[in-house]
Amino acid sequence: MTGAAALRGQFPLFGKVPRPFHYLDSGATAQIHASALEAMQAFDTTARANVQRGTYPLAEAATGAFEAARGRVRRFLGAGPAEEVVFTAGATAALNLVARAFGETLAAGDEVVISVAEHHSNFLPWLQLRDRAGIVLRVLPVGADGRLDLAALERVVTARCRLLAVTHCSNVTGAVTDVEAIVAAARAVGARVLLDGAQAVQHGPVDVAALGVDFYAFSGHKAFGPTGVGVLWGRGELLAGLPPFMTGGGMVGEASLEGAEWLAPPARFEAGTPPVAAAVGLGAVLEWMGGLPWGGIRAREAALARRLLDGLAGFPGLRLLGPMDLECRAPLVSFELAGLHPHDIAQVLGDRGVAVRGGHHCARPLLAALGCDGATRASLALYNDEADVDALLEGLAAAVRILS
Amino acid sequence: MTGAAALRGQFPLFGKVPRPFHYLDSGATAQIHASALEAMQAFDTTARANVQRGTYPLAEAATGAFEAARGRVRRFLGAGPAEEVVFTAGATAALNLVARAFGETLAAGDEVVISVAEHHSNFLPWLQLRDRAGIVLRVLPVGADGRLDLAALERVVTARCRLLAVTHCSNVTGAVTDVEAIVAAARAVGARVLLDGAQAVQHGPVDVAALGVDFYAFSGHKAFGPTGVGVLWGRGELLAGLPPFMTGGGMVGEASLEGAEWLAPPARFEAGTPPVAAAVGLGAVLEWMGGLPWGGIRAREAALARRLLDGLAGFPGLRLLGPMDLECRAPLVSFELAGLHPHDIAQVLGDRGVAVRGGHHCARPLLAALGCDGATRASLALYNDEADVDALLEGLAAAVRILS
Amino acid sequence: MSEALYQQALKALAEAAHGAGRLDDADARVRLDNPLCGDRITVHLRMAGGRVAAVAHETRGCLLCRAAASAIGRRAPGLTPAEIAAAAASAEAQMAAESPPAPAWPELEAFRPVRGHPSRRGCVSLPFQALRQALGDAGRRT
Amino acid sequence: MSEALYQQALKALAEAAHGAGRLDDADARVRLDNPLCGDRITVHLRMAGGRVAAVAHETRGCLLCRAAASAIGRRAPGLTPAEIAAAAASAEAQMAAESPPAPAWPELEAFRPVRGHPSRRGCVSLPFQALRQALGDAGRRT
Ligand SMILES: Cc1ncc(COP(=O)(O)O)c(C=O)c1O
Ligand SMILES: Cc1ncc(COP(=O)(O)O)c(C=O)c1O
Repeated sequence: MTGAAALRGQFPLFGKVPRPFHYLDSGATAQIHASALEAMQAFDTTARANVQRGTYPLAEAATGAFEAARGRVRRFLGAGPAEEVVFTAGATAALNLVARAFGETLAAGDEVVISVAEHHSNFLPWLQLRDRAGIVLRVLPVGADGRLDLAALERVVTARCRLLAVTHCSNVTGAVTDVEAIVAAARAVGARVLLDGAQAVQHGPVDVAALGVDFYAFSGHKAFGPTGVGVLWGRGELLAGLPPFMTGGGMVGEASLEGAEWLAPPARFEAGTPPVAAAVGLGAVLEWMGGLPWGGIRAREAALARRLLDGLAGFPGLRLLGPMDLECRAPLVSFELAGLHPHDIAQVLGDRGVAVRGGHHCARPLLAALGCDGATRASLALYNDEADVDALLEGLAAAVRILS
Repeated sequence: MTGAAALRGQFPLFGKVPRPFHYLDSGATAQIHASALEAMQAFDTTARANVQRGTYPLAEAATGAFEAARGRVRRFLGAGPAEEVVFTAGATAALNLVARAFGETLAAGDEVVISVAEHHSNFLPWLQLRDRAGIVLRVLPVGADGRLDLAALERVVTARCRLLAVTHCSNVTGAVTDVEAIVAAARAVGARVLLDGAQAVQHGPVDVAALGVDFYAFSGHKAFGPTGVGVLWGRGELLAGLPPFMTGGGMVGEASLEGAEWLAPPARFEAGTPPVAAAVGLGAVLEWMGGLPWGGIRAREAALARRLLDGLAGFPGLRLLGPMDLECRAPLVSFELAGLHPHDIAQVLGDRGVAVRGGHHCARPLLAALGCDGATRASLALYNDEADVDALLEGLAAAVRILS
Repeated sequence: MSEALYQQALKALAEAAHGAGRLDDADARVRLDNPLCGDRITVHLRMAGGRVAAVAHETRGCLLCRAAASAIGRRAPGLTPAEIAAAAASAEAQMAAESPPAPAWPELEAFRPVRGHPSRRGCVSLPFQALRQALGDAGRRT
Repeated sequence: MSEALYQQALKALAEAAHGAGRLDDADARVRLDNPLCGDRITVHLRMAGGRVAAVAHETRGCLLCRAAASAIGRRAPGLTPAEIAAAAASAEAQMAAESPPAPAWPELEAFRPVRGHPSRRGCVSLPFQALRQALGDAGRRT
């Protein structure tokens, strides 16, 4: 029972919102799976207590649920020890954590490489670091189809490079990064690799060991899980060498005016009471995802993306962003339509029950590089089907009529 | 229907966990009220979408729910415009935000005053700032009863003081801060005041305008709301003058390698997708709290605290921490019992269904100042009653028997 | 629903683009962004005798934003700052009230259907905000 | 339940505080904190011929922690690092397994009821961790 309809039935929202409803905005926030809702509800009503230090049975249950969630994230990521999994408030918080904590280990003149395709959440923290600490920020360009220009790696990655921080998958073009090439370039100069996985995780489990990266960041809400939780995974020996980012309760041993002894990871990076219920919800949904037949789901997602790309190509004046080869793109399609503003398009579609997003998608440098003022984006997930794609195409025809 | 039993009935967990169950650890995490659970469930199943930029009806509903929650927090705090309310991941995140953002406006030699009674979450961020930026950290001492030594204000608050960051209520002694004296001392030298309200909000709505402070921080999970969300309130003109803390999507206008234009608050301080569902849940529960008869509830809480203090006083070798005057203490009682370790006490109590916490309560400087290695803490909330207090006292007698 | 929002009057107003362009001899120039969608307007303003002498705008935006800018281009010249403020308030009222009072300018009626779409109000407000800021700047200069 | 955990044998072991104190001529000294509860132990170790010659400990902790330290004070002298490692593993097994193998030291049986209380395992482990770290340090020195 893993067709789109059966899967959709496991997402309570689809049974509750007025129809027609074609949700094509999972790249912004995916809908939440029942397993996450149930796990959070169960936690909050049978095991809720602070996870730090309690010895009574409820507190042991809470700590147990929280640490079990950590183990589930570990499995989803194909990571080593669960201690390498840090719960954060989201992908943005995870990326800021690396920029601050790893950033503190850099000296002026050290270099960080990002790509022009980064989401603002993996761009601005490095810009801040550049302006604060005097590191050099180098930017890998993209080709006309939005894919990272790997030929430029040689030029951009120098001996002073300490980190390559790039997206696993672009939220605008859907282009999937050739991680092997990135890792090879990094290893050649002894640099580390951070992948922003925010757009990758909703398309199946990840294998950080096989990818060979050093840090991996993502958000729960884009992986069919709760808002308010995210993950930073990092190699144990690397995390152990980083200073904390935020400080507070739960991440320190001795603490006095003379100084503080930071605890080992992951506690060192989880100051304050963590988003416990959301972490438990995320653990549940990742466990569910781990049991899905991803080969079939990915093939179905790709077929839908093909249908969408083909349908869009028929619109006069329409420009498709991103690579046309579905081998190297996630099922996410952004486009420009001459003379029509993305917000007006999204409005007309929204009024017809088709949820898409228009704008710059928090990726202004990329839009500038592609010479695009703003784009309309449809992002597909495992619960979408042909009817969703067709509704979008019909709605777009209507938008052309209504708006011109 | 606002007796303890009727109120308890509105907290689903009490109907589900095995009895006997006497929850006396609300200072660590309060139980969650049905209104928060229902609001989150409703959001996640009927209004879930990203709150940034969407124009389709679901996205409008999501943004509407999120901003309505902001308005509810505003009302709970007696604050001015809703734009002064920043959603964070928790109190710790809110305090780190101020330490970093306000911290960036300070120069070496500028002074920040904290008290020795601070929770690590309002201590370590300032210690970090001191070590990073060369500010001078001055510490207001406490008297033997744990109350801030206001007589020392004159000495500690100098002309170089830029901020007093103190707790509204201690999580160890329950001592409630004389905010008027703090604000007066700050105003005299043109300094700002930050209150850590983490332990205050579960005892009723706050009035930041009447308090006269500049920043106020608290966590949802200690106010009968969800984990994973907190609030920083700040005066509009102050927030407008601060740089961002974290950066990423949703908090920037133009963004390129040349630089970035930060949005106005609150967006400037809410990088990335916020904890939307949790914020909505928090809004619901604060609205519910706003309708409760706090005069009566506070009197009941104080009477219970009195009963607890009196009962504990009868134990040989027991040392009570904190002020004995219930006018200036929250219903939260920590104690030491000669020869018995707090964790063993908490264990025996926990096994008998009485949930208390033992240890240093993330307040090592305070415990050191009070000459205390560790304490057992019972913290009361509106759902507690005499039976809870009596169970604690009986359990403590048993602990003495079992452990000696 | 979309048909109501994107009625002929609105589209025609946007297409007309009254006042599109620049003023080389402006007393004030204000650039405003709608950060949520990246729309951007630059308003150029010249005053004379306490009234708008000339207004021009460079607008990159959706139909709603362009229509509002166009309405301004058509109606603002000759008005006092108080009259502009009243028109801006009237535009807001068209978008907010169930049965709003008659609009200050006939063009503003085209914004009534925005009421069902709170996320789009900012598109209409942006040109008015820019104009009012320009009026303020020009006022401070004289 | 608590009565089972805090049985007489455990309390007596903690009270006995075998090995409490310091060694002035230690080959290695290791201080470990249990950050979650603030408990702290300092283990002092002297080796001779690849075996523990003497061990002492300063312990601030709960009954479980003190009992574990006391067991070490009583049993560790004369043992090899491998035997200590086996005892540490045996202590963990007592706390983890439903029907654990016979303990390496008779005292370790007192830790069986900890099984129901995962949050307390660290209290028992702390002294063993400190001792093993001290063995490591002493080993590196020779
Ligand atoms: C590629 C990418 N990175 C990072 C983020 C930030 O994620 P969040 O907003 O959940 O922190 C997003 C989501 O908008 C994204 O698409
Ligand atoms: C006084 C005080 N401040 C700050 C905090 C930190 O709150 P949180 O852990 O929810 O971030 C706490 C809670 O432990 C507290 O009691």
